[in-house]
Amino acid sequence: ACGGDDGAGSGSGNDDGKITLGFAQVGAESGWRTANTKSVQDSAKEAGIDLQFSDAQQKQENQIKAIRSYITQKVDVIAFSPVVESGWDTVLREAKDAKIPVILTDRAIDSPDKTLYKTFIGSDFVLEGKKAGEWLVTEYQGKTEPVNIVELQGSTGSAPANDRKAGFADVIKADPKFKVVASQTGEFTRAKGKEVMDAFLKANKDIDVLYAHNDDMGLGAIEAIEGAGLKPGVDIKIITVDAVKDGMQALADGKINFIVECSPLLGPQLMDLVKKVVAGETVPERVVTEETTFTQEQAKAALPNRQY
Amino acid sequence: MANLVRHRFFWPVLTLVVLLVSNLFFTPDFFAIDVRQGHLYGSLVDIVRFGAPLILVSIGMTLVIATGGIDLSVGSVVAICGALACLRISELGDQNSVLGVLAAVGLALGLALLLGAWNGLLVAQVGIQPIIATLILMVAGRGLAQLITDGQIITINSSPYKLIGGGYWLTVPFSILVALLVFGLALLLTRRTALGLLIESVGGNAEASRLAGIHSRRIIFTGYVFAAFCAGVAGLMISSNVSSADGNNAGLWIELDAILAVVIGGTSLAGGRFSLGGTVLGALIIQTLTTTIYSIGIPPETTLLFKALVVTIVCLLQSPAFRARVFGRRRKPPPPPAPEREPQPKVEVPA
Amino acid sequence: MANLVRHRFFWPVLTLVVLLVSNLFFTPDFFAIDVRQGHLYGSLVDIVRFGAPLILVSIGMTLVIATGGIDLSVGSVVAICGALACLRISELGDQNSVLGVLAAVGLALGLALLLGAWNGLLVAQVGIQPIIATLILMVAGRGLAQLITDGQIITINSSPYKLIGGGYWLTVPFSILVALLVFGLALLLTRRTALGLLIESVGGNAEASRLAGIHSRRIIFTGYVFAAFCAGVAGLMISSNVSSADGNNAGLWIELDAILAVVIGGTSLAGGRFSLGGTVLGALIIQTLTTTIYSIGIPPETTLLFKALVVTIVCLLQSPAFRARVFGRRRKPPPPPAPEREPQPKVEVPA
Amino acid sequence: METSGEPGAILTMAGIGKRFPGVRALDEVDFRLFPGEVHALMGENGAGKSTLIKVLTGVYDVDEGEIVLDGTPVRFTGPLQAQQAGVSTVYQEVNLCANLSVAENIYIGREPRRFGAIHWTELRRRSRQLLDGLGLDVDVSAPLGSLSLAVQQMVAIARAIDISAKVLILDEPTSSLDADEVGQLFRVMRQLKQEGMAILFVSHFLDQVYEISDRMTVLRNGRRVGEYATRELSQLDLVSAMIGKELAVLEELEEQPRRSLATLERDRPVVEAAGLGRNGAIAPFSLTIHRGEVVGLAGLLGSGRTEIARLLFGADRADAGELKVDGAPVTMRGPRAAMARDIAFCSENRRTEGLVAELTVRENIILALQAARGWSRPLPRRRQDELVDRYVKALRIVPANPEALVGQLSGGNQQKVLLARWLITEPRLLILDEPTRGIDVGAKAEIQRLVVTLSDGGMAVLFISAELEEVLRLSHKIAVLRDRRMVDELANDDEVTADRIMAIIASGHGAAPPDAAGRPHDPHDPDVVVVREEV
Ligand SMILES: Nc1ncnc2c1ncn2[C@@H]1O[C@H](COP(=O)(O)OP(=O)(O)OP(=O)(O)O)[C@@H](O)[C@H]1O
Ligand SMILES: Nc1ncnc2c1ncn2[C@@H]1O[C@H](COP(=O)(O)OP(=O)(O)OP(=O)(O)O)[C@@H](O)[C@H]1O
Ligand SMILES: [Mg+2]
Ligand SMILES: [Mg+2]
Repeated sequence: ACGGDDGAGSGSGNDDGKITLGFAQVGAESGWRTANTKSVQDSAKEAGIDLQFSDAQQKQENQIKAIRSYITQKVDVIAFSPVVESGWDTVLREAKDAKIPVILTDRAIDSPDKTLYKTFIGSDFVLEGKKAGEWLVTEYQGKTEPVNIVELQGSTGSAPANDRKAGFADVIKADPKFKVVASQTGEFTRAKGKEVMDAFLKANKDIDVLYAHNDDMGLGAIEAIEGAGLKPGVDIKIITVDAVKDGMQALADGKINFIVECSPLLGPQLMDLVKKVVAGETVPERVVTEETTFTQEQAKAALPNRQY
Repeated sequence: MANLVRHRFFWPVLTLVVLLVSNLFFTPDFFAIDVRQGHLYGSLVDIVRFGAPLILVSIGMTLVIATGGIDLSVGSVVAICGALACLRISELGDQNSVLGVLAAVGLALGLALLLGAWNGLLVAQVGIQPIIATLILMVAGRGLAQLITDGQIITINSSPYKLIGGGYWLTVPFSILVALLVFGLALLLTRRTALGLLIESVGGNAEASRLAGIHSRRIIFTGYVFAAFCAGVAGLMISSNVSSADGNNAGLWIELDAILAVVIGGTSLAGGRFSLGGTVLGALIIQTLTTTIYSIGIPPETTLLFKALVVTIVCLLQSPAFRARVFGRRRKPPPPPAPEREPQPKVEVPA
Repeated sequence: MANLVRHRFFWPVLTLVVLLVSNLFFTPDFFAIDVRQGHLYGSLVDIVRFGAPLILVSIGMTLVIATGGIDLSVGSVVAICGALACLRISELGDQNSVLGVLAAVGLALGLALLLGAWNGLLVAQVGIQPIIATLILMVAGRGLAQLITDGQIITINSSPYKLIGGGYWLTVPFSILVALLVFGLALLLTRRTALGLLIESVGGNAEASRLAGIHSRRIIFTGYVFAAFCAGVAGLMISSNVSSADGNNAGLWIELDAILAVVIGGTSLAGGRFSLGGTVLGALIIQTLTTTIYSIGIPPETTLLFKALVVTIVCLLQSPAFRARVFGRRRKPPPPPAPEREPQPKVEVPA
Repeated sequence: METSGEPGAILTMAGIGKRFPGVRALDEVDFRLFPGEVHALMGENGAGKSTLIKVLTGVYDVDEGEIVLDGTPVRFTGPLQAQQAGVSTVYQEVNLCANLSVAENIYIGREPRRFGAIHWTELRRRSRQLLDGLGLDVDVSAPLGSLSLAVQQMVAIARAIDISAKVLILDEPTSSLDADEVGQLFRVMRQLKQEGMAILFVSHFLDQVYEISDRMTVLRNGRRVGEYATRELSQLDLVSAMIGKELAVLEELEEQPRRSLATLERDRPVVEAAGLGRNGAIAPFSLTIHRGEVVGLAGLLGSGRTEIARLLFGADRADAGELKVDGAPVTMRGPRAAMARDIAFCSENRRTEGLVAELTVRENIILALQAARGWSRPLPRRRQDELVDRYVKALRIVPANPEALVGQLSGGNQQKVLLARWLITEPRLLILDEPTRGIDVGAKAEIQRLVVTLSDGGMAVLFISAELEEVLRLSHKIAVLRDRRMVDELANDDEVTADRIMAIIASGHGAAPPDAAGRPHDPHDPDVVVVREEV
């Protein structure tokens, strides 16, 4: 069933022995995504893999089109970061029929047919939410007074937003003292994060914790908190996800308390997988990107060689 | 020859041809069409197939624009219809039941008509300006679609439904057939009956049309209903093609592409004369452009710039003022917003 | 009393008041304004502060719409200007150097003027229809902004720059002062000079204005340049407020909000008469609506529906036809898009 | 009055009232129309004639009163309903779709069909036939917007006539027609009358009214003054009924001395056109206009009078010849260039090329003056009010409210506003293209007097009017046009009569006028023929 050899040997237009990888990126909607793109591009170069790259501008349609064009071009491997979770069956079956292996990156798809793709490499957003919740539970261990939490969600309906919310809620629901008093979308942007947080601060007198689905919203919220005359990280504890450089800086400065990493740098891991797939080796069904969490001390240590 | 150049489709067709041919340098078998597994197969087929939803939406948009309006809500209608159909199908005991799928499709299209009627009501009866009236549904519709899908993506697995956007009928992609059908229907309705004339009259001068005894309101209303219907069909097609409904992203920005297609096709946004054929041509140009961007591998940072560049060129070529300055002195009546210095539009008639 | 009701600002003001008061139920000290750390502080202040960029963009949009055009590219201009300014500041040796910041701001605003001139050129000289002409920059501009920021979010740390969008001057948020300044400037330019009259005349009847000796093209051109300038200032404000530039998301959808603000404020999209005061009112309504959604805790899935609902109500109240039917028999001539006679009870509503 | 209306009348309107905000446009108006009669509706500008017609045909709601058509009380909700009930109307302002063809405009809403589809050839054939019947020879598939206002008016009339109705309403159908077309129209009207149609006719041309109408109803300030048999009412009585006082307007007009070149001191020319022309619009012509001189342009519909005006004003650009202002050659780059040289142009189509409907009377009046000053030097409000007040009074603009929206004024009053706009710029050359279109007798005399006063004060005037009498009365010099070429130029003296001008137009040549260089100019000289027409 491994089409690697077939694809590379007979079909491909480039017979120079170089592996061709078609990568269909979601878009360039955030700095995180750009780092992800860079990582893929750089490590492809390093690994000597010929990369065909496309940008779907956040549209599934576009991504499907891009994948189809890779099928037409007969690339050796297709990798993509699905815009949404579902609706991929047809195009993936086409790839399968053309004997081109597919690797999912960063976001999973929701299909009963696991044979449509070779493997999935990426973060586990539910796990990220859980990690955030777990830190909170530990932080407030032994305390009894209620903890008022406000949540800045990602773009409504997006997978990271859905999962990070669910994972977090799952962990904190065990203890009734945790109360999410307000939850609103900040659309993953700093400007919205600030605006929404400002409104939260006016509407809720007593906020103890802010949980933001990404660093950018958290950074925006910090500005709002400072504007209200409060100390971020002290008066209001802040948990965010991502660990981009700006976020890490804020963490190191004590303005954020905890960051769950969601690493975009899966390029090297991806290239490994690509080579293995082409060589016909078996690969695990699920590869989780190497990710960690950061406390303020860890951030100080990690900051100097942070790449993104 | 000069006649050819002056034909209103000359520049759009030229653009399309240039785009297609430029693909040939990157994909040598770009023009190849063959039959695989009983299906027509090839890049050209793909362009029409993927372009079908845009073609549909643009056809509806053309009629609305011809009445002097505009419909920003088509993207939301696309999302809503896809979402509703998928929801109903996902609730079916047997997702492959043809009757069940038909019922879901009927329901979704019925909702589309209703949404169109809402737009038509706001514009024609209440008198809210078209951009604003349809902006309301554009915003609310996204919310509605999200409510229907519950913020999730609904995935289905229904082969009858699959047919609409991803299936084949007599080797031809079904979506192409649907687009052709709607196009034919629109042509028939507007050119074989008086509807087209009435629309052009209302769009050209609503007040005069009313004084001439035309039910301007009814015509305008019909335009919006038809546009929503087209968008509904497009929504089914898009969701069927990916077997899922995404309330957030389905049909996003399609209104702008459709408006662009209409204008590239030579219909004025001021209303009045319209050309359905031109619109289809415009939609194909936009679709070919997208495909071209993928196949010649424009780097993502510059995709938008490239797209804008091509659109600018097409628009410039369509502009009489620009053509006059660049290609010679033949001039046409000035478009309304740039009135200065243009010669008067006097057509000579033997006096 | 009856006079009050018929004042053109009556319904917008009423909406604003209702929105504000309804906040009171959820946030009892909603109207409280106090001075903390030498800064004005309170929900009302926030509304104006966060609304400042929209107010700016809407003011520019008003003038463009008054000339009979529309500018879809303002969102992109917002993103580009913010990006350029932040890029330049990030390259400064000392980000707190006032001169360096001023230079960056000047450069960004200069670029804004240039972009406005491009729009104006396409519309007034080449004669491309405004929606399309500015759509080009809307698409290309996002690409440009991404190129400038290299797809990243540029973070800066510059207190002089911070002042523009997030700072205070004599206890008042600086952004409010800037918005006031631009508003005052626009008022002065259009109402104390003859510019307003000329704009209204061009928007009302471009050909007649030309024959009356008005440089219609020049007026139209100026409108786009001014709109881009306003958008540029808004872009600086937005990026300064969060000390970073986000080429992708800054100013997204702001053009639609601005158009809405203009219409709520009572300016017709058909061009002609305009009201800057009404526009500011409209922008404040939209911003209050957003704030209200946050503070009364509408769940994110339904915010869009809620927003659309309020906008629909405002638009209905602004519609003379609707008011006539609901509030009594006072009738006005119907607006252009709804050309038929005022609704008689007999007129069938095919819905 | 009983519900069945007046016995024998096809249409009875009783006690009709209509108010607009601030204006009582109709007040207790009664009106009767009988089959087989032409009934003239008379009144000053703003008297309420058009409003009465619009109220009748359902364009406006009636506030009060009763309308009985053919024995049944009616209240139309729109023009369509009126049309279906047998009332066919040509409204005052030409209301057609410029983007559609002539034929489409005539048949829209009632297209000939075959198998459910539009029968295009039939549509064109019938339109051509219909226009032939009105003596109009135009290409029926040409877009209407490309034709002159007069042709558009004829098309509108053709459309109304073709709807075989019981009642035909014509609101100022002749305002921009020439004698020829008016003759054609009257011929058709008489024929329809014979067939028993009732025709309601509105016009400010008293001669026409007396020629065609059987009875007339006079309105004043929205009230009915009376109903008269045309034969029994003298013109003088009619005018005093309309104006409300014994104004000897007509006598005054008769008395006005014929202007003559002899009386003019020809000092220096304001403009000199030598061989000026524009391909496809007007063949090269030469024309000199002196200070204080009134030059009239005579010609039939479409003969190119408007084109000459537009070239002199720079509204269109000339592609041949030379134009001198004050002896210095200039290229007119646009209206502003002309205005900078104190040239003003009052265009014939007030709606599309003149007024800005949603601006007020005051704003419309000061528009050109303000444009000339530039945006940065606004005309002080006090000065605006002063100027506007003066002209509202002088031209008797009704309502005399400078803050009323121009779009809500009656047709004639709109025309006065346009005229006022150019008068306040105090030009040295004033080009008047059909300045008296749709203007009532009183105001017309006023305007004519104004032209005389202005030219006596040294202003040069180029005067274009469909009414030859008016041209003859006012001009020192008359240029005659035919088929878009200037065929003759004559000094106006007692020898010059309407008949003689008509003869020149008919034959196509007269005594050749000297051109700018003083050399006689032969209209048939092939050198000056720049492609006459291309179809
Ligand atoms: N839509 C309107 N809104 C406000 N006032 C109006 C409107 N239409 C007409 N009027 C006013 O009603 C009065 C009668 O106007 P109408 O057009 O009936 O005059 P008319 O007799 O036809 O004059 P003319 O000879 O100039 O055409 C005028 O004072 C006019 O200003
Ligand atoms: N009798 C006619 N037959 C055909 N076309 C005509 C006729 N009269 C006018 N036209 C059209 O109208 C156009 C404009 O005429 P133009 O305005 O130059 O004439 P004019 O002498 O100013 O006439 P008017 O008496 O209407 O002012 C011409 O280009 C011509 O196409
Ligand atoms: Mg009238
Ligand atoms: Mg003329």
